[in-house]
Amino acid sequence: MDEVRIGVYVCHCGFNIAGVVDVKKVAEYAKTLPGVVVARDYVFMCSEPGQDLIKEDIKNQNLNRVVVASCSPALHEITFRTAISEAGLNKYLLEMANIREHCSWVHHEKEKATEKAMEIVRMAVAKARYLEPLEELEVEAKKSVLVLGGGVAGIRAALELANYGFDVYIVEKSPTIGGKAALIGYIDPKTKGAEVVSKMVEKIRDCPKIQVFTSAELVQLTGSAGNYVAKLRLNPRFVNSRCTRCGECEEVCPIEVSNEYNFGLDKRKAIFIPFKNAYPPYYAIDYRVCVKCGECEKVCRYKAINLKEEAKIVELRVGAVIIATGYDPYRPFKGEYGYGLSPNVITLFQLERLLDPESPTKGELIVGNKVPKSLAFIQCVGSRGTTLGAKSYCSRMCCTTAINSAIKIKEKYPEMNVYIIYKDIMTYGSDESLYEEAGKKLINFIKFEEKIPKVTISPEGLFIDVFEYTIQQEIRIPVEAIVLSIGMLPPRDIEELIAVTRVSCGGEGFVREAHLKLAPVEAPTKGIFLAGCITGPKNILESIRMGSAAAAKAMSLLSKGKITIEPMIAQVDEERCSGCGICVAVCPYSAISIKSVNGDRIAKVEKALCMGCGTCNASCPSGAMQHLGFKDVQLLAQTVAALRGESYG
Amino acid sequence: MAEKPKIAWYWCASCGGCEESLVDLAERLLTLFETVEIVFCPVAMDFKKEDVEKLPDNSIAVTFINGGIRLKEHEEMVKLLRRKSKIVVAYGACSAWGGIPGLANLYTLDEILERKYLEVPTIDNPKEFLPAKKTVVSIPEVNMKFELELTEPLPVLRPLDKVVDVDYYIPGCPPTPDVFWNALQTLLGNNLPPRGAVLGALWKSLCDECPLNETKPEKLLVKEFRRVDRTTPEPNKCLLAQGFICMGPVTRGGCKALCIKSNMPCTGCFGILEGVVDYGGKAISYIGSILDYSPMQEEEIRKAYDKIPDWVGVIYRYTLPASKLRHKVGLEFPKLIKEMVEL
Amino acid sequence: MNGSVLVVGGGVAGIQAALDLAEQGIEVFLVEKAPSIGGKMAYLDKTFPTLDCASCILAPKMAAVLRYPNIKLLMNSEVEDVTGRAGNFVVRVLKRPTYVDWTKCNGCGICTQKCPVKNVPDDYNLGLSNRRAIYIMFPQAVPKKAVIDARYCMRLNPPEKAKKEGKTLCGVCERHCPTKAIEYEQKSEVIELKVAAIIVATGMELYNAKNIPEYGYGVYQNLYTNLEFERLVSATGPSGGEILRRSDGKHPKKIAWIQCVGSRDVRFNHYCSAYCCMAATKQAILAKEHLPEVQCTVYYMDIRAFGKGFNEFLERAKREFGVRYIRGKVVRIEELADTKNLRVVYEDTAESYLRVEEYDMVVLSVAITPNSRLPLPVELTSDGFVKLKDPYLDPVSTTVEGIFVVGAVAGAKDIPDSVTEASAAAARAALIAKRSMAREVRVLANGGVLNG
Amino acid sequence: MADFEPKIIVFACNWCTYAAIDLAGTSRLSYPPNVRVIRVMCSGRVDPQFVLEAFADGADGVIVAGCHPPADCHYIEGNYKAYRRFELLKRILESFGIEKERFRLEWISAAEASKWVQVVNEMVSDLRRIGALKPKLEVD
Repeated sequence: MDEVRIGVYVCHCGFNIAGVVDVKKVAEYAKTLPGVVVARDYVFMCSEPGQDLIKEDIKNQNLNRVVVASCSPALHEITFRTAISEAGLNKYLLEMANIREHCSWVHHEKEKATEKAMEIVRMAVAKARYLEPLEELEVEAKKSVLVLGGGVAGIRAALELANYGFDVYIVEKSPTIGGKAALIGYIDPKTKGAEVVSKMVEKIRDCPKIQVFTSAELVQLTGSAGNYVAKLRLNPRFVNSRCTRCGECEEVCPIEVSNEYNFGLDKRKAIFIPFKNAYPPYYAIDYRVCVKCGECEKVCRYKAINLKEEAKIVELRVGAVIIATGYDPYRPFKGEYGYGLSPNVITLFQLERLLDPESPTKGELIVGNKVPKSLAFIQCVGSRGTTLGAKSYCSRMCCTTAINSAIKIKEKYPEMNVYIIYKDIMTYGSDESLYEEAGKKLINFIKFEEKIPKVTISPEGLFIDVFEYTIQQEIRIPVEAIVLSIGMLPPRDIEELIAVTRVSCGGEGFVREAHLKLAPVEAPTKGIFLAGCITGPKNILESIRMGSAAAAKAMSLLSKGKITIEPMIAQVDEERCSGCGICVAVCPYSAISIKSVNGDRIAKVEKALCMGCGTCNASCPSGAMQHLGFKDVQLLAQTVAALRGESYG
Repeated sequence: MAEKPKIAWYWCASCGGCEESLVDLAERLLTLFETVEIVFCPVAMDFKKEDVEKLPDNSIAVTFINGGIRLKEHEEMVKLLRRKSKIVVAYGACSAWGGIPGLANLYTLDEILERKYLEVPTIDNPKEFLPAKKTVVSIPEVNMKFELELTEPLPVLRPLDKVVDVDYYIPGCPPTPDVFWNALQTLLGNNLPPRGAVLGALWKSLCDECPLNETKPEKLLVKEFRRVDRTTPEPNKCLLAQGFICMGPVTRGGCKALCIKSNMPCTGCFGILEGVVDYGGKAISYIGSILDYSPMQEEEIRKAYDKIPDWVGVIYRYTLPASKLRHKVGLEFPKLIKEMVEL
Repeated sequence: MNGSVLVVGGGVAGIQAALDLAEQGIEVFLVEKAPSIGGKMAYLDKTFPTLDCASCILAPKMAAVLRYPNIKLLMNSEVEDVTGRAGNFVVRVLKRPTYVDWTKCNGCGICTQKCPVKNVPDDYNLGLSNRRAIYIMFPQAVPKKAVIDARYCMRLNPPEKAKKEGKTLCGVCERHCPTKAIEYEQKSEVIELKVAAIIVATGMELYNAKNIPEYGYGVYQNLYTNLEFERLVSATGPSGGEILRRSDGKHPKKIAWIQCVGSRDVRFNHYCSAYCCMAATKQAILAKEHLPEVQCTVYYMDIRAFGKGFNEFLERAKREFGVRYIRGKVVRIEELADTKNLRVVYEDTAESYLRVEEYDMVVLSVAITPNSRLPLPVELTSDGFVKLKDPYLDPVSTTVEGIFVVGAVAGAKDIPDSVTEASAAAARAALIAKRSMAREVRVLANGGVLNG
Repeated sequence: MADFEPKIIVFACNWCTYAAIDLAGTSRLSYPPNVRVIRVMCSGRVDPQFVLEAFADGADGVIVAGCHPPADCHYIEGNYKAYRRFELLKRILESFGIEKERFRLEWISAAEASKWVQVVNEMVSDLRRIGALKPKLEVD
């Protein structure tokens, strides 16, 4: 490295500094420090003339380091970096000495404050001597995005991105997109879930920029923000687009299984169409249950079926990934509030199917075998730590959904006695209007607290014993049907998701966002975004909004076609690194991995992922990992300079 | 024939293990004796200080000094040998960084003497004598008096290079015969490495040559620390990953991972790497890093650390006198050492 | 620059929108009626459910706003009217005088110490403390510039007597200003902007608790709104984080929070304000942290712990901090003449009759009301929130194409939801902006705009 | 020894504590000038070696300060790592005879200027009480 030539610039900041600190003395002292060739003081360094002073010195005195002793770097680091780069000096060769916030504004004894200011400058100079020029790097960024999950959040995100001119790949593991929203009878008094979804799906169908992979899974994700490589496994559907949905295959199919798209209310064949507006709009064979008897292949007149089809692996290159794989409904255990013991105890999701005109009952609310005269919702099933094995969180949508359905039921069957047995009614925001409406519709609300309701199934019928909190009395309600308002669980396959995408999850089991408050749609890993219930329970509206937001974030990350990388990040000295792997575990961004460089294990920093916290540097046992801009030698020099006159090393 | 290069060998505060390593050269010793002339080696041959003083300055080709500097005598001898030698080599961990005797730097000399001569259960010292500068033993029967002059101990132990300039270092406790032999070849050869180099060792840390490095999990995190004296490590699995405190990551390689190969964690005898300013500090840093708890779990963290009774002993086993702090703060010069005692 | 975007409101939602737009190189005009951005979040001490400090997470974002040369701040300003359509709106912004040339002011704050007018209620601390007539809104204000409050300034608004005699008074700040930035004669100006799209992020205000006669807010000394309490516990607050009673400056021993004040009440607002249950829970915990001995009670109808980590937070408040939750509607509050303690009369639904309990401090969890009375052609809902075109298919669009809405002005919501929408809206606006070409506008650093 | 002026080295994280120290300045709080602040991006960057270096060079006290756990840390959990390391360092310093008053790990959020001032005041008075760190024995 060529000879160090430091310029020190002491700011008066009007009287803010000069009023307490003897700035002349500080500047004079700075001249005596090793490496310093010029030191000046000026009334406002941040002003134009102040900056020009520095620029001229850089040119005339060919300085290669600059120390500005003024205010906090939070205020003017950028200002002075720009200034010195305008004078042709690398902008990272600047060090700020904070003698205002840290000195003149908090100390009043002139001597002591001046002495401290001198030492603060000494520290800055000491660090400056070890500063190095750094370059911002740019990596190419693909203007394409992988969307995991074809529910409303994923679809919304895809539509937005396509709208911005990005190529989008939707990866859905079931044979149709649409997600659970498509199965919700009414998401608000006026709107059918199926309608909303099919409107969205139409848009997808007409959009050339969106490619949909159903029955597909992400099996591997490598690379980093801007340049991810995603490996997908496309499980066989066995049915191709020649299918006209004539339905003959379904008739001959010998295999019958419970229909997950009606939450087990009825059965479906091994070859089936998930629901009316399913997309892609043709049959699919459930490869997990099909016995390949070949009946369907025989009857199909359109040669749409090929049982020899096999799983394919495809590789996609994308700039970012949006995770929107949603949630699973809570699974009540047999006997929980009588679930599984009586056909008259159903879940909220099953009820939603019943209320859907497309349902097996054509929208008739038939529970067991008839329309019940009385029906009770039990809230918080599997949520808010209510029952054994229940999750600690509130599932956010059940109250509104239950009340909304209750209202629908009352509209259709005004005579029916409807009860809602709850802990707290969570109709937050404007959903409160539904709560009011429910009151008007004479729906009975019954509150319980610690003591949970008890369901009795007897020849006389169903009974719910509940301690009514507001009247502090045990009451027994005879009902003909019970709806369990089940909550949300993290999706079953979340472990695989974590393994493949390197996201992490919080205590409640949902994926953790970069910042709960200010970065709710970003994962800690750069280039990975989150939408919908994968980060925790949401209602359909919120999921859709998150979809838009995640898309927006992905867009602004990739829109320039390249990503600039802050240079103050970690760097490995391969000569020193022994590949011990300590740093890999401490990196919060999974930016470090162990690579084999001609037979040697070496830590490698994925520059695009590193956020520059430096914790790997601190933990590196051999000093091979260094945090550029905050290297060991720089900070040690600063430490020593704070305590002794003579310089470090 | 040309005169054989002169070699000197001296021990300070050390256990003799370093001399062992000399013996461990086995038949290679014969070759050694053919090629060099040993002019000083108190442990093996009878030489006196005068013999060294007689030698002209810089006449010794290489002097190997093992052990840290704990006594006045050590100080005088190494200064003398420095004057007489072209090359001075700090041989072994003690000489290079203080070694195990260096752990005594956490106690005042008085504490050490009391412990050694009064407290230790195996000591039989009814009159509670402590060593003094001069000890007079009188035997009335034959009315004779013997005087014994003991060299004065120094208040702290120092590595060799804190006392005289050191040209090269040979690491290990003790250095393995191979390491020593290779170092010897280099030293007697004609292209010498830059001054201050560590001979016969790697530039990287032990993990680099450790056969278990491959077996590390992707994220090296542990919930508890374990001790080899309590549980036997699973073979063929990174010991650190099992929770055993292995100093490998922070210790210079070159020993061919001998301890690891016998399923024992590295204790750090090959010493400090180039990029490290305080061996123990770095050790704290990576050991703390792999302990997998949040600050909310103070209890768990405390418990985990309590598992290891003597942390200083573990992380500074060979390097305490070469650490930033070097010794317990506020140590005082000894008071218990008297000018004279009569037995 | 192809087209610019107007963001109305500099709260966390507006800031997020502006940053996202700027990140894509789009010119943004950020109009804020206060002298600093930050919005309501800047008033908060900590945020639920993580209890991380509001300014720690907000300040970096505020600072970031200054780092983008393409974000033009129009502070102390309000939108007067909007004409035109998506792609080319014409917006007239009224910029009120600050009486300080912000190109010169470097926020040193000397004037705010020298100004002789010391008894101006500090709006940042909601009048719980005083400031000078010339002031910087709060320590982390962005931009950090001084403003003269003309109502109180002796020079700008001299006493009648001086007016008659035509004397000019004071001028202290002018004399002490090291950069000669004071401009007593500054006038308000109207700035015309041409923008491609508009994002409405005007957020909310607290409902005026004075409208609720039975609680006696504004009359009783030790009765606070939850935002006032927020300032009270805040390290940057009037008492540096000390919780002291207005009446006697003593630490309270018993504090009550009253929920749904002005919300879920047919007389005032039907809707639920969504934030207050967790805010009260948080404040009760903070109170406990500041005064371990204090007793905290929350009166509620339903506890709405619906967000991520909310219910866990609620349970923590109950278990760890022993906060007491009583389900019951408070019918009235009475002040005791001697102690100035407050007697809370409530209907204990559990026992279902009236009960009375005495507290030495009471906090009202006040409803929010949207800042939606805007000179914008957008439709509102019956509750007065800005109406969405189609919440399902077009989440952040208003009924007017090219005008988007985010944050609490479109419905009561918490910080993450507001931030989420902001990003979504920013992207939409960006699209329009990029597609259309708007006239270049040259702007001075202080936000004053010259056309041409 | 009232006139003894202890020297305290502070390693402050950029996002919380450094901001708090700035805030102390902007709000014109006042505290003794015995502290020297070294800015790092995250308390997780602070290497125990730095602390040992500081004591070896004659610092009378050292403060490592960062964001409140669990959620404040700008880098998710840098403060966790700091905590784990310095809990161990404390034990080591103890064995070296360095009084516990001389080393503090503090969580100070960007808003807690007053906490910063309080921490500095406490430490300065503690150190005045126990006096300067004993210098190394220079044997020769």
